[in-house]
Amino acid sequence: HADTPVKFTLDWVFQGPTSPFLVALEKGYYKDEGLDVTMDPGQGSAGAVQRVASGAYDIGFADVNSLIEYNAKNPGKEILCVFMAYDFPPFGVYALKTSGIKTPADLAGKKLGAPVFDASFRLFPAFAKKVGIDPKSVESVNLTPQLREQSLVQGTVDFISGHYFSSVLDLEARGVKLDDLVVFTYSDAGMDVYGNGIIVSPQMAEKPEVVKGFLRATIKAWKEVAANPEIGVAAAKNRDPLIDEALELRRLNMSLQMNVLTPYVKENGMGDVDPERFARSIKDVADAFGLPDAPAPEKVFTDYYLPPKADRMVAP
Amino acid sequence: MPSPPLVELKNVSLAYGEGSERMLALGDATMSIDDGEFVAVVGPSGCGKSTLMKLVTGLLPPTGGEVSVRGQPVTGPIKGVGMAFQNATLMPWRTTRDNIMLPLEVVEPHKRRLRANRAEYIARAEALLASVGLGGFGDKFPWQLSGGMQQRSNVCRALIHEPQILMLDEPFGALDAFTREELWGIMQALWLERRFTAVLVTHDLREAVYLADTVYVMSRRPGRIVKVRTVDLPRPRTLETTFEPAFVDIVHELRERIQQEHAE
Amino acid sequence: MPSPPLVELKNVSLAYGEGSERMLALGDATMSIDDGEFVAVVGPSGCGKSTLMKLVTGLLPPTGGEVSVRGQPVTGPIKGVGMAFQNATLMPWRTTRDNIMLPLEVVEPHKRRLRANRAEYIARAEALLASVGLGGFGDKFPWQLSGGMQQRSNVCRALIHEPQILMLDEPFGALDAFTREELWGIMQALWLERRFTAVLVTHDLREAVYLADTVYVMSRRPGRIVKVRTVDLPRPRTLETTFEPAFVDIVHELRERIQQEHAE
Amino acid sequence: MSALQRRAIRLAMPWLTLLALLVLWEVACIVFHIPEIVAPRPTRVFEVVIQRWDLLLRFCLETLWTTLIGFFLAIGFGLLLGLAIGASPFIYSGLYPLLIAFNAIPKVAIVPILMIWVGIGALPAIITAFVISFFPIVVNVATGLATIEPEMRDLMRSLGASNREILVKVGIPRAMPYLFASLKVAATLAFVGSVLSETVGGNRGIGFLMLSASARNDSATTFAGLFAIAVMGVGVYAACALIERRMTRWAFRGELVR
Amino acid sequence: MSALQRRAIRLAMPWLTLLALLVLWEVACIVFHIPEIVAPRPTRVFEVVIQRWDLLLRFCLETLWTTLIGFFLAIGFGLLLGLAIGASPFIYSGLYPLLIAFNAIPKVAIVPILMIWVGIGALPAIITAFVISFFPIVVNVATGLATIEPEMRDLMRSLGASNREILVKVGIPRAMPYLFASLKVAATLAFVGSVLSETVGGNRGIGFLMLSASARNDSATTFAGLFAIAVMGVGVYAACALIERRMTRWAFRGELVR
Ligand SMILES: Nc1ncnc2c1ncn2[C@@H]1O[C@H](COP(=O)(O)OP(=O)(O)OP(=O)(O)O)[C@@H](O)[C@H]1O
Ligand SMILES: Nc1ncnc2c1ncn2[C@@H]1O[C@H](COP(=O)(O)OP(=O)(O)OP(=O)(O)O)[C@@H](O)[C@H]1O
Ligand SMILES: [Mg+2]
Ligand SMILES: [Mg+2]
Repeated sequence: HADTPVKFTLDWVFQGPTSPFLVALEKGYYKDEGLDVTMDPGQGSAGAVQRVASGAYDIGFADVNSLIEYNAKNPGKEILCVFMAYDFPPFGVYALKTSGIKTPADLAGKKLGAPVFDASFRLFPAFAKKVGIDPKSVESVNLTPQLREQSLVQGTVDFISGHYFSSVLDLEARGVKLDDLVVFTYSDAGMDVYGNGIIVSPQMAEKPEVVKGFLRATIKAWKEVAANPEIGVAAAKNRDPLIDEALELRRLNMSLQMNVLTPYVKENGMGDVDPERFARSIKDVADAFGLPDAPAPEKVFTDYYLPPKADRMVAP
Repeated sequence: MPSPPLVELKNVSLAYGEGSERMLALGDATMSIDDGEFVAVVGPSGCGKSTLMKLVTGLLPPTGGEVSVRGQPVTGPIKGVGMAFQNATLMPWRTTRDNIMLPLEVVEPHKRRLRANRAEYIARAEALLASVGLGGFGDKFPWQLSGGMQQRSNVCRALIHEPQILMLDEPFGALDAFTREELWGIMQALWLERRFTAVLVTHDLREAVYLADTVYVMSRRPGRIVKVRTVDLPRPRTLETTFEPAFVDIVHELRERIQQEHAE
Repeated sequence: MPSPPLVELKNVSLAYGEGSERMLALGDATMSIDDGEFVAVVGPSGCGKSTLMKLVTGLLPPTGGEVSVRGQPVTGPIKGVGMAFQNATLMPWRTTRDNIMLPLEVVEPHKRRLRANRAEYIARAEALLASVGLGGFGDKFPWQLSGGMQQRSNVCRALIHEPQILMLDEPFGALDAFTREELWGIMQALWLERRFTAVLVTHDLREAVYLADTVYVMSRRPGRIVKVRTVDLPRPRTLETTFEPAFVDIVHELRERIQQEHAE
Repeated sequence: MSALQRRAIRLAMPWLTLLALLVLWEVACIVFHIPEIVAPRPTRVFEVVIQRWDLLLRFCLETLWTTLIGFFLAIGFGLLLGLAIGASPFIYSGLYPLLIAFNAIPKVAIVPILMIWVGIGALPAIITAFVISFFPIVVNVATGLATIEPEMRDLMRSLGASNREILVKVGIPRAMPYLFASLKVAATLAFVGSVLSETVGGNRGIGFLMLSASARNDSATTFAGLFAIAVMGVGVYAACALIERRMTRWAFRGELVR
Repeated sequence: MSALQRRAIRLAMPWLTLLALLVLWEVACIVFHIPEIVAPRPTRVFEVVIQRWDLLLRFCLETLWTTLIGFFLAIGFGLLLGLAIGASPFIYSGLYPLLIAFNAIPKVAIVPILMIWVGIGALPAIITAFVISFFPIVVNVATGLATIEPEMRDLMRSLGASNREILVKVGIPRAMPYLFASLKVAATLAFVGSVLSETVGGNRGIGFLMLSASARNDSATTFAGLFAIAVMGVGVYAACALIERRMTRWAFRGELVR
């Protein structure tokens, strides 16, 4: 019989951190599960959520905080996250050492530049509260991703927000060493929100076999990539022949270390959430986004589709 | 019993523009044209002759009075007309041949027959062009023709579909005397053969008398019909006819009436 | 010693188009026009009269032979010309008055003086319009004028800047006999007063003889000058002159020469 | 049908079609259960418009004036360059291909670079509006000039007019109908340009408002922004059409559209 | 200057200006120490073009055919709608404002919604190219029709021609110079549209290539993509210009540009 077609959207272009999906596709793991997966790059997490919500895509890879916001605003039409990929978020803000910013408190009254749909930017108010500054004292400017790092270098803005593995590497490409940077990651500030996860459309949620198969195949690939990141980069290279392998390898390693293979994951396996922490993070997010009421955790995440813990131990 | 007139104008007036721009071009025209009659209209420049032509063919609705064709009041452009406008208005994107073949593409029954009988129609167009001295110019574009040549093409275009009513607005004004007189002959021959109804606007009184059964003289603007002169010279008329006293008399009579108009 | 000719054409020929499209419009024209001379050119339709006008004024470069003005070979449009083209080419975005005032905006010294003396120039334009019977039509747009009225405006535009060389290409073709004869008188009076050089293309031999000092007769296309006839009738000529035997003789002589051309 | 009735219908038509469209949209949303995030129902959008009236207006005005400045610059320079291209074969052959090349490039790719050069704010929005709306004007003016009847040119040349005079007295009036046709396109493109620039960077204008609304999954506000842009576009168009009727009446004297 | 020399200069001009521009750019990059990430030197871009020749070509072809399909659809429907608008005052007043409104809306805001409806791939690119290049054609064709000389219309009416016949025999040929003017604009916009759609979603075409290159900070490749689009734009323009010369020779008979 024919394979079940599945349309899958990423949150961004094909890069090292998302290469496990490509590995699974390339090595036929999805096919082995009876799935015919097509994979497209995306335009940010909000877009990925919209694509899945509208039914244009069955499964997506998106920032769970975006999902929380969507679900809060669309009660009764919730989209579920079925797999948490980034146990720790890659969120952070970055400034040049030369700007004189030393501690998070110095950010007050400064100018922040970031794309408005950037998750770090959206969560900045929560971060600001955590570090004890008034988010309103910070002037923010919308900058398309191509502009963000360049604007920091040129001094158009005082600091920027973004994914760690994007901004640090982009700044490096513009001649700014990690040593010249002041980095405040949100997790360092005690903001333990979650990062990206796999989300499924309501229609897809009704086909547990498909979702479960998709997760099994993905985890298998993730395990291989964690053990051997080069195969991830190779898969990305196959898909987009122009990428710089060395750079993507670094990006992938960064994301593996910081976001994926956290102590919690090493202990409990990849994909699940700590219920208590998750509930707390939903509150934080609802606060930062100014949502009237936070959705219940079970309206955002479910472990229903997850394979047994033993199968989810991805750390090498 | 005489047949009812083909075209009838009753106290027709026409004003261009509206409000303060309003200007009476045609004052009060009453005329009736019989089927198969050849009518000429003469009058000073700007008196409303071209306007009259447009009224007769239904291109313009009168502001006063009534125009009727075959007893029916005219509400839109009437059928079976071939009109040579005062300005040639040839289409610059068509060759001369294609320009004069335009009516064949629009007017029934030619429209229907054109595709199948293309060669025959092209031959007809070429013959017509040759008869007015434009043989070999079919492939030229109108803007490659001289003024007089454009005017002759314009006449060809009005003739090619053998209309029942032929309207000619100063058709030979840009031609030399000999070409012009030759075309009179051709026009008369055509008329004698087909007996269409024709209205000719001209400033050449000899032309009017040579070709027409009836000559209408119009007053200065706003135009009225001030004289109707029947020309009962026998047909076919020839260039010799134009030197006969009867002919010359009519020309003089008309000339005097216009002069009177002009002197006012 | 007679003054050297103002305009001189030596074996001038002109062909339009290139390659297989090439067509000789003007065969071999040789003529010389004196300063202050009134010249008329007659000939069959399509023989190259309008082409000749464009050659004389330098609008077209000849393909053969040489055109010189005041002894200088012509390389581009010459100065001090007023030209009434065969088609009126009035600008549809200007009122009639603004149309005939166009040369004042372009030609020195009027251009320089126009802004300061606007009222005076407008009066001049109005007077000119009135003299051709278009008084009160200055505010109309050209497309609101009849054919003959457009033609008269066209002549006004050629006159208003008092050019030294006046080129008239069938200027009165669309006018009735009386208006036309009136304009002959006006034209002659102007000429007598200002003694400009004029070239008139016409199909009306009486017009040619009435106005011109010299009449050139052209052959069929490709045009050549086949006859040059000096008209030595005394000035000012009047309408009575046109009935005098001397006048009629010249007209007949020209007529015969053209007929011969036509018969070929 | 009397002339008056015709006129009334003509005036009512745009509103009727608009209404029909909105009703259709509303019904489609309800019947097909279209999620609000994909396309909010018009009534929802109007709700937002009424609620956030002041906010929308403020952002709109920011966009409007940058757009208008860019648009006017485009008219000025477009006319000049169009005349130059129409008048000189060398400028034509030297510049036209480059202009085409530049215009085929999506401005999205250029605007970030522009912002690196000139910074963020109103200036890049003005420049983008200018750059994007400039080209249709050039093309149409140049075509208007190139299609001048040779008879008109001969007339001017016979008067000894210089090329510049021919351009001014014949070229420009003759190119007017072409110019106004292009202005309709240019006006809409100018809005596209300034809004584009606002979404790429900065924190002003309706583009920024729409982008941040869409980042918040607030699609009703995004659509309210779209509506606002559309309304402004129609406003500028109406102004152009009005001037067109006054300035090129001669060209429309025989309008099929009466 | 002989006619031959003139012609040679005319042919060389675009290349000369292009060369001048590139040299200027190169020099500016070196003199002002512009980092490659902001604007790579042209020589760098050409290096990339030569290195990645096959890849660029593949992506270009994908873009080219989607663009062309969209462009041809735009010509077809644009002509039809332009004729309808030019021919009927009711369609004119009913549709024109809506068209303007729609066109003032930045397509960036529409394309994601479009993709939700029709999915990702060539189809949204074709539709975007179509939608964006459609409007200039409509406007220009409608203007061409509206400025028909009344004399021509009278001539047709005197022959008893129907409105449709007037449209076909006079309207369409008369609107051709306007149509071709708009095609130059529409062709460039079609590229903007398809590339835009490719950057919004999908993994095909030069737009995707540029997006992923810019996400990698590989600005030389991004610019190589821009160059490629520009070249394709000029190619399509040249084709249009060629057909224009054949089909509207009558309108250009007195060209200022000789
Ligand atoms: N622009 C042009 N291109 C090609 N051929 C032309 C052009 N203008 C005129 N001709 C040709 O040149 C010849 C002479 O034309 P011209 O206009 O000089 O005649 P004309 O003597 O003024 O005739 P008419 O009395 O009919 O005005 C004609 O055969 C015409 O076809
Ligand atoms: N479209 C128009 N708009 C306004 N007025 C017009 C229009 N057409 C003609 N007129 C006016 O109507 C009057 C009569 O014009 P018409 O063209 O009928 O004259 P005509 O007798 O044909 O003159 P001619 O012998 O000069 O051709 C003129 O005074 C003219 O100004
Ligand atoms: Mg008339
Ligand atoms: Mg002539």
